[in-house]
Amino acid sequence: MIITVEELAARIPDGAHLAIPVDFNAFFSGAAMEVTRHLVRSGRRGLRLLVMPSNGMQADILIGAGCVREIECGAMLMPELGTPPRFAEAMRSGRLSVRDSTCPVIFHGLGAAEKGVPFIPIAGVLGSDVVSRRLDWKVVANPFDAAQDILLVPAIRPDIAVFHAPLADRHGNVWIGRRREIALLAHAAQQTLVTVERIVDEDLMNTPLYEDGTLSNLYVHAVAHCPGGSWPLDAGKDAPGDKQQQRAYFEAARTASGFARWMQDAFMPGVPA
Amino acid sequence: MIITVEELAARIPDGAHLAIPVDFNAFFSGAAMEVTRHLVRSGRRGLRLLVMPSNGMQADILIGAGCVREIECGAMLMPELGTPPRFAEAMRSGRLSVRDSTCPVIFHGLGAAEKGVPFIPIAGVLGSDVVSRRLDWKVVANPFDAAQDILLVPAIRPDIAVFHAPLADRHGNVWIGRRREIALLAHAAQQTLVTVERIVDEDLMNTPLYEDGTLSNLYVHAVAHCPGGSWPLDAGKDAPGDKQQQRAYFEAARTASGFARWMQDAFMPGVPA
Amino acid sequence: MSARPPEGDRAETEFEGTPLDVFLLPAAIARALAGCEHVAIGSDGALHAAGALLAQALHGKPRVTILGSRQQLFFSDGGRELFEAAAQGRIDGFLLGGGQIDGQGNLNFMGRGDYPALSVRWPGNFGSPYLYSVVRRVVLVREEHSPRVMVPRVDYISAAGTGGPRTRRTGGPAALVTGRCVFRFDAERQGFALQSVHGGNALHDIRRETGFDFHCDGDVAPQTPPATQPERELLRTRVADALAPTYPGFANKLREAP
Amino acid sequence: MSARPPEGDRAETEFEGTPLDVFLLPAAIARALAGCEHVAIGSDGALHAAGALLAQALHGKPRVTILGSRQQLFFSDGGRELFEAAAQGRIDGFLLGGGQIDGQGNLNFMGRGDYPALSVRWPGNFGSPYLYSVVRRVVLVREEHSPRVMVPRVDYISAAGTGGPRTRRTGGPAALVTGRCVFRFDAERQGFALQSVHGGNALHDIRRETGFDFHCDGDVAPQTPPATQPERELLRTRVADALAPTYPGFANKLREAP
Repeated sequence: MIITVEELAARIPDGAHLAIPVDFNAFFSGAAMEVTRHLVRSGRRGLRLLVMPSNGMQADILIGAGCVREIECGAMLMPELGTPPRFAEAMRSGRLSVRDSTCPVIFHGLGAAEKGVPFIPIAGVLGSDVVSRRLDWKVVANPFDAAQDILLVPAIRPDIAVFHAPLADRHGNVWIGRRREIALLAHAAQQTLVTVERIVDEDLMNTPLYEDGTLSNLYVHAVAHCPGGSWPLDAGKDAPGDKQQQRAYFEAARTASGFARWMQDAFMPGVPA
Repeated sequence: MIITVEELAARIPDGAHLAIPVDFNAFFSGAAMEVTRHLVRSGRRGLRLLVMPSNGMQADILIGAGCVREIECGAMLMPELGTPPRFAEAMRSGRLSVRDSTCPVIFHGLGAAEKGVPFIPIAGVLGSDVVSRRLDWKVVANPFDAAQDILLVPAIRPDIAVFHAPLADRHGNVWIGRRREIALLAHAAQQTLVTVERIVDEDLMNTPLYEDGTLSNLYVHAVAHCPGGSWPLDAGKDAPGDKQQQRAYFEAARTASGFARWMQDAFMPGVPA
Repeated sequence: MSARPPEGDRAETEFEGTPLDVFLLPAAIARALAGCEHVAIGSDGALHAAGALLAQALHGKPRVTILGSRQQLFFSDGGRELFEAAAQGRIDGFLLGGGQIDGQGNLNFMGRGDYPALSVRWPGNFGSPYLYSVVRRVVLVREEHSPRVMVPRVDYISAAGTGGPRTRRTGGPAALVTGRCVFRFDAERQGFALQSVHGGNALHDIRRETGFDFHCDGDVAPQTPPATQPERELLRTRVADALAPTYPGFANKLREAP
Repeated sequence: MSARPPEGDRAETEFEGTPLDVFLLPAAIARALAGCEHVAIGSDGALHAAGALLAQALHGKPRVTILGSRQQLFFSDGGRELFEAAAQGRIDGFLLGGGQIDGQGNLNFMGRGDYPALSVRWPGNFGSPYLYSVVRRVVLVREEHSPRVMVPRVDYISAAGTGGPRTRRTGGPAALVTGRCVFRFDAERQGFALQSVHGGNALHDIRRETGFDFHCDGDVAPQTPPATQPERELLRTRVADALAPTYPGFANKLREAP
């Protein structure tokens, strides 16, 4: 259950349908950046990325490094900065297939997988061009009120979910606190891989109060101990993000060469380009 | 926000669609028995009871006292004892309309209300007589795979949910710990009324760890301080249930006169029959 | 999900079969759960839990989740998580009973008579219509093996044994363990086949006490193997210890059995 | 849900309108949110938050939930709870912008050009297609009021202003607050009507800078009332204090404004 981060990254094969949570949050970013680094370093290719429900820097690095074939997203944004530059460039050049969605559809699609049903209805959204562009969604007459149309969206069942959390125990139970949408992601995915700041000896599922915010190891396939594993994004209050490097990345990644330089100098120093 | 239990019970009118959680659980029963007592005492009538997803003694007392017109349930059981006697008798005599369901359909129906959609699909269940008996459910061809049928069940949106919890704060935030299905109930219901063992001064939504198991006051309309409010059922480790009275009830309630006697002697002493 | 027999039956008469070795049914259940990764136990399912925990003690799996037990509860998301995890395929073993069981594997938890005008009302469906459809291997356990339980056709189908061509099912019955014998469920024949009889029962006893037709290879049924010495030892010790917090009565019964 | 203008626009040119009193837009937003019980603010929505918090300071409501702020976050169930609470009717006020806005109230958060071959890509839809349909009163806020933002027809409809006869909607646009004026949305006409112009703008300025048709009563539009003295005081003190943990820059701008 407890493995190294190298072993953990090796469990994500080329072409995997890989899900990651939004990497900007009031509690902790959730971004498994150390895994991202290993995926880039080992030249992972053809990933189909699902971001729940949006993402910024983490997805942009994977796209910039050529690991990603397709992305499904509610939006892509680096907060306070703008559209992630490698994403925008890859979309423009046609190298990246973008399945634009909307945030609640991603939550609902994962919710359908969580319930083991092939689709789920969702309120609203009708009239948006996202509906006419997504041929895998269906507008039907509401079976309970034929006068009304309703949007049905298919279940989203990623091969693998990966995220970084503050805390796990040796049994693989992972404390996620109030970021309960990460539990949704783990419920919907076939496999869940987690890096954590800290591993404790107590059984988190039987520790008062901690147990309330803990994802059971029923859903967790491997945990790696990886302090600082979200850098330059944050891993909660005790591991604040590096805003300066986020901004430096945003500026550098406007060009391919700037991206390559930032990756070598800041993200993977010592690794030959 | 903080009111008396009398005021709280008075907010449940005759004929209300009233939802209660299962009254038997490893963490705490959740049964607002003091509210039950007030409803009986003030002669509430015509309640449409939804139990999430099953219930035992609490619903049986309301039925025995004539407060309930209709019940929707996945099952009715007093654990280690058997079918609740007043429920069985009322069903036999035809005084009670019973909408038999199955536990996951009740969770799914509340989940549809939580998502603001009119219906939701559910895995399995087909072939059961519960499907042919429930005319408000629909079996349709799966719009994403026409070769397969799937069951759709309507949203369940109770007027009022009522339960007993260990802890609340003065803002009306309620700690429910790992009983997260109670949050589902509150999300689905129009109004939520809660009695609690203890009220604290801290803001539970901003208290580390407590916040992970806290239902926001966004969903809570009133809280009453009511220590022992689940008796003779339990309110967690600090307020264990009275097994002897549960058994005494089960035996007494096999007859209408036994029920009346138990109510007067044990449940509402001092109240004229 | 309650797994115990409907109380209506207790109120009618107690089942009087051959007194069984207390270790026999747990051992038979453990064998029927072979290969499962994760078995969930409905509340009030001491015998089921004993079988699943014995399998775990013997083979290192399945993982066992006992609903209603704080200690062995792996869920943190309330009651609905059981059902969702089952549909996700994260629970591949479950145990069910039934006030009536018929030869197509249909189960009745609702009551005896013409629903809704039942002559006896049992607790109701619980999650059976759903879990029976989605959990890969459902082992049916019903100690009372008599014509009033094993019926030609259940009065009410709580949970259907098989689905039609338009019904997607990922689960269903695997076996039926009774106080007299073990049936396996033959998915192709859509019915039960006798696998073994417990000591003291012959094939004709089983036929007499069973209201439905079942398949049997030949004229003599093999004997259900008694619990082995290691199985008995594990049931008395590790399994009893694990059961004790939730089912102290049953744990003592195992500890004190000869 | 991010509420800030798409960055693509920043990269093109900065909007050069009449410099506005820093208190004018928060005051106008506060008025547009009148009657709301609970307003949610997308992350990066300092101006929106100032408006909602001013309304709260003045009237005791709405409740204000600022996403991305730990302090004012009422949700405990992860990101999806925002969307579920909105569909439950527990959020009746929201604020949205848009890289393009047209006269039917359609919003474009996706980009400029012929999707998917966009000439400029903005972040994307976020939750706009959904929240615009389910939140009773959505106030649109876009400081840049120019023909390239206020267009005859958006290049891509992220969120539709109105629904058809078969579309159940419980929400939609209520008003559009810009750097030049305030429009209210006229549901019957399915279009905007000019409500007031900010100091320095006349009706013909609005017509020139607006790519879509809008309704106007008469030839002269009333002036947008400036923020009152109590409003200015509240914005400098209570509102700035509440904003400071999440939006320190904007809080200081309010505190230091003349």
